[in-house]
Amino acid sequence: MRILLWKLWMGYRIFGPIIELLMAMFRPFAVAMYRMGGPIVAQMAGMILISAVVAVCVGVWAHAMLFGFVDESILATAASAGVELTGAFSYVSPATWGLTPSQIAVQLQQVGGVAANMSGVAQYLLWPVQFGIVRDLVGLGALMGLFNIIPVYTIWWERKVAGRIQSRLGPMRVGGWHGWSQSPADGIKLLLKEDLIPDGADAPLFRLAPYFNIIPSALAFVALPFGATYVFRELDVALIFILGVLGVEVLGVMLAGWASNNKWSVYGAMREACQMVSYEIPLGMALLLPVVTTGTLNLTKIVDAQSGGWFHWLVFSSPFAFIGFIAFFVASLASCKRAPFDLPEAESELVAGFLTEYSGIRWSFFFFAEYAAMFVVCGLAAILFLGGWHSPLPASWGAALGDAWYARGVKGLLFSGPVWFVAKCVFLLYVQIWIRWTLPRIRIDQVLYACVQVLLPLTMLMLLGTTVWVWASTSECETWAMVTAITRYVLGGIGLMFAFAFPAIAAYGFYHRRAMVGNLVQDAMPGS
Amino acid sequence: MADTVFEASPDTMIDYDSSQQGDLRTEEMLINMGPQHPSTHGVLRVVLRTDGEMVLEAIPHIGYLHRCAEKIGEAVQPYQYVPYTDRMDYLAGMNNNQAFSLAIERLCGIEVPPRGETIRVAFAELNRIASHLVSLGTYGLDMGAFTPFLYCFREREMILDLFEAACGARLTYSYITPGGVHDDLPASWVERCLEFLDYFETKISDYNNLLSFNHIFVKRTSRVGVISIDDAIGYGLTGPCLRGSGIRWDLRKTAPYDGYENYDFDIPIAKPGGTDEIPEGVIVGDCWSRYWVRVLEMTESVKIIRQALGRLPNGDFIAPKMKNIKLPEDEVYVEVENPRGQLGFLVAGDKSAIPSRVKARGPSFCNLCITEKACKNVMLADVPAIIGSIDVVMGEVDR
Amino acid sequence: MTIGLTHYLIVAAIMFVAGLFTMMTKRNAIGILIGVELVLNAATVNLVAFDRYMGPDRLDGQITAIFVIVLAAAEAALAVGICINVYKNLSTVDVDRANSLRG
Amino acid sequence: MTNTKHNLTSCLLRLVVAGGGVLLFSSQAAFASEASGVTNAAAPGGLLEAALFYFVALVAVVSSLGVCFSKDIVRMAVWLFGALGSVAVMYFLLAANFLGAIQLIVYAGGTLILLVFGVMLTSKSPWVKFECPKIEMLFAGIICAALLGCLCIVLTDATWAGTMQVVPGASVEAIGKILITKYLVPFEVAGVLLMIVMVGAAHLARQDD
Repeated sequence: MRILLWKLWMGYRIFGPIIELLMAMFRPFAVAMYRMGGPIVAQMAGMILISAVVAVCVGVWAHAMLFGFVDESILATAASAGVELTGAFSYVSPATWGLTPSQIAVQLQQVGGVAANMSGVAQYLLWPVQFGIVRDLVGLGALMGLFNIIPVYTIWWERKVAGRIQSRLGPMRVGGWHGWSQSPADGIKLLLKEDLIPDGADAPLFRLAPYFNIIPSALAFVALPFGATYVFRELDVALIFILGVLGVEVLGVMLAGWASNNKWSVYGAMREACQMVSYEIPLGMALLLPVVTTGTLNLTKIVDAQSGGWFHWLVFSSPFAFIGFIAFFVASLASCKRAPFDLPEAESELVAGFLTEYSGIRWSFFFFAEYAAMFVVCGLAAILFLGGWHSPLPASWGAALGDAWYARGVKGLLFSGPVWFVAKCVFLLYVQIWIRWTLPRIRIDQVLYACVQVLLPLTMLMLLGTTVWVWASTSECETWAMVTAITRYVLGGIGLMFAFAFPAIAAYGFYHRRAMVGNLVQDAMPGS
Repeated sequence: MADTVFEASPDTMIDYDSSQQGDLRTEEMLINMGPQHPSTHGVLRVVLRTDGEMVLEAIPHIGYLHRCAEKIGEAVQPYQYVPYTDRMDYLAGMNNNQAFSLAIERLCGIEVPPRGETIRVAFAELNRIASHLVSLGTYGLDMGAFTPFLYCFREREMILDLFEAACGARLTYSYITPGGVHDDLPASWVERCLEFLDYFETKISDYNNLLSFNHIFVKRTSRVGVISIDDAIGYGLTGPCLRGSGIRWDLRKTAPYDGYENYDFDIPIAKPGGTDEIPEGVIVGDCWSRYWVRVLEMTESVKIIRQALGRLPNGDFIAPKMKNIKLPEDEVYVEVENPRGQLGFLVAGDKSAIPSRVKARGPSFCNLCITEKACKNVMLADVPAIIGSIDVVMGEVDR
Repeated sequence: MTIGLTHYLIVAAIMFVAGLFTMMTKRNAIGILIGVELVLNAATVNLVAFDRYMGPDRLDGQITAIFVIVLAAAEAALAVGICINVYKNLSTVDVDRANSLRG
Repeated sequence: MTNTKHNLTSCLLRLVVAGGGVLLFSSQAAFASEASGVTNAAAPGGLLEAALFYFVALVAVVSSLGVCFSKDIVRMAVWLFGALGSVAVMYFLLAANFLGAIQLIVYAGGTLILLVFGVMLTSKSPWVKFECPKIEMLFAGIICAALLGCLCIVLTDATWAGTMQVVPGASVEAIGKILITKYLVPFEVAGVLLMIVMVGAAHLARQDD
């Protein structure tokens, strides 16, 4: 070991000056870049943000197109060669890691070399994409990026929405355009803060607890599909897998509360345990409604069962699903510790609950986990009840467009694509935020009352009703088919009413905001 | 004596007996709530003896903000002491100024000019609204509702703007002094104030829709921390806490000062749920009743301010030659109706310009005594609810 | 580098023995419960491994494992309830002191 | 400042490790998903699977030993979580996806929480320890070591009657079907048992009057 260090040191003595020279050359370059770029970034931050978002979208789209192209060319080559493919190439998916590179090489040789209809430079450029591990690394990068970006921007958005609800502006300064880099800046600040461990705390557990919280919520993204092919791993038990890993988060909170050596933290942990364990049951019951209706635990297949436009979404399929969706949303609020169920971290009762003793990066881990879990449950709600990545328009309308590459793009935008999934998630997140900044917190006995005496019987009844409904639907009776169709359109109509009323009310409020807030506020308050 | 309207007796109190709760009996725990706790409204420290989520006993400890405010009164002249009264109940500085000024005036037999008297009433009532707005907002905060707090503070800012226009200060006004008020109203102040009142009256319904009648809020505060009439009188509660127990007692009616007898207003008191617009489940003397009395009082204050501004006479606003007056060898005790209850000042003179004794009777201090009784066998989340509904200001408790 | 049945069985055996040791040496009732959970898990791993390697298309092992998990959950709920009752009566969860039937 | 730097790097390092864990886990989940899934079974026997198995087995063994030898009851529960989690991963490796997910929900999300909850309810101070006499530890150790040795010898020497053929894992539908056909009676009995347990636990936890 010492010899190794010595060798390293000798290496540094020899190469050190060269490295320092390079650094010295690099430094003025960096400074010049900063001088040039700084004002542009400061003045055109909004533009840069928008173009970055657009670039990311284009990048993801191009990445998916690329993988699709490679897959198709391989399939086409195989079909022309008359070879039956096995393993990873047998179905089109952007992320597969079924075979080792050597096995892929063998298969490619079997089907006649590297995709025959690729030529020249493209052949070499696309060659690495054929390997599952390359795709997986790209996919994992995208996954980790999403896992970082989603909480950060949900926090920013929550602050903006909260500000608007409370007749103030929210973050406005950092980054220029509506404080768009407030959350990243906060994150950097938290990274650099001192990591305090209270005296008398169980230090190893105290350090470990945030990871118990953040890793499960990252794992949930592994199985959460954003689109038909935009899924890192298409698991056949994706639904219960996500439910299971989200359930593990409770352990992190309990350990955090226990290890902090603080009585308020223990209170937070106990409340969390009570609340989570009891709300997991109605949550699971509500999750079973779509499972009973579609007969699968695979999220992609559940969404596939809902194609066909607005009226075919599961939430409108029966009155039971309609009420079950609301029950699911309430239970998901409780399982994310969102107001009015934010008892484990109730700041006016328990100081900060299990978070009391945490600071710096470990504290932010809990927040990352919480906001990521929020997104995951919103995604589950969208997938299970609101048609996932299908748009309200029936996909059959797009058949006329054909199958050209531009037609596929238009279809992805109009009929089914990740953009719809994200839009639905963002709307549900907005509802969660809206509820949080409107309602007071409920008491622990009321929390348990709401679970055991309201939600649990309700979801059980809904499950029973859905089962009967599905059983009746299999009977091929004409009258019943009419009943289901009428129910579907009535419920869909109610949903449509909400869907139109919501923006209408928002627009009304926006245009009459002066009258609603009053002239005095305009004159007296800064920023109005 | 006050006319009692509705009886609140101990048997209507919600019974959190552990046998009913069916909870597990676990270790009892002593836990410090405060002095640095978000919902103890300053530096109150409450030691809780808890069994799980149940609070068996809550003992308030005070004194973290003691600043010898009373003793200082025996070293300075009365007009110099007025700023110290601001810092007792810092949310209701005007009312504190008024109480001390009234005591000095009564001791020296000074006649306040009618304009000064009317301005005093208007400012005292404006400050009552401002103080109740803080109380409402922070009570929402205690319940976990963040938004009403900012709405309340938005309106309070406007009142503070009005105060600032009149006296230059936004928190410690020292505006009302012995003999009247120390400055006249600036130009167009009355119009601005009336504009604010028009605006503010529409906002009260916003608070009600957002917070007062919110189902969760009602469930959290009704039948919690019930204070019976006997307790309320026995512990010497005053102000909204007393009226929240159903006793119609308000010094502005029962012992009017500064010409309150000439104004037409009601004294709101708590009523049981189901009557008027009060939601079901509320009983007289619970946290929601105390909260509701404050909401109603704001409307009454608006009424009083309108009358005062309507009849604002011309003339002097302060009695002449108020500095270096010799206090006679006598002592007086004067009480006024503070937003939190009866604030009394005892002032004794000894023929010098400096009082020989100044003693304050603070409403928050007396109201806080009920905490120990009200917080017996409640849930942990009810403790902030009860303390918030009593609405203490620690600056005045510790003085 | 092929992973066979034996690999799983040996891991399960180590877990089983560890659980046994925990049950023998811990005095805390909940500690003993944790040992029981470990033993049950070892058994379940065995069942699933046998199912995978020895019982093609029959699924018996997996179904049995599901029942074991159900039973373990039920047992844990009851045992924690008993522990709390013991604690209520004796103010401790030391199993050596819970030696009278009278409670 | 050094402290901050140290913690920063350690946190980032651990996040990287966590990311690696996610990668490993998801890759083996892919195995299982493909193995049990729609079309063809990838041959499980690759280098990757072996690496994953050894990693998971190491975690399981270390966690089990941690359960044995840690004094603090909450730490025991954390070690138990390590064992349960690695067992869940082993189920995924064994192409028993459904069982893996169930293991996560029931054990990690339910039973373990219950245990930690029990610890919190039944300890006076955060770190209660009941010591076991040294001599008992010794005897237990000898017995367990002997048992482990015997088991290892038997397991490695045994020849199994089975096919030793790896078959594609079953889908959830297959499990569901067999559960309500062949195993209907045990299934119902388990349901009744659960209800009895629920009532019993409620009765046990009831406050004495």
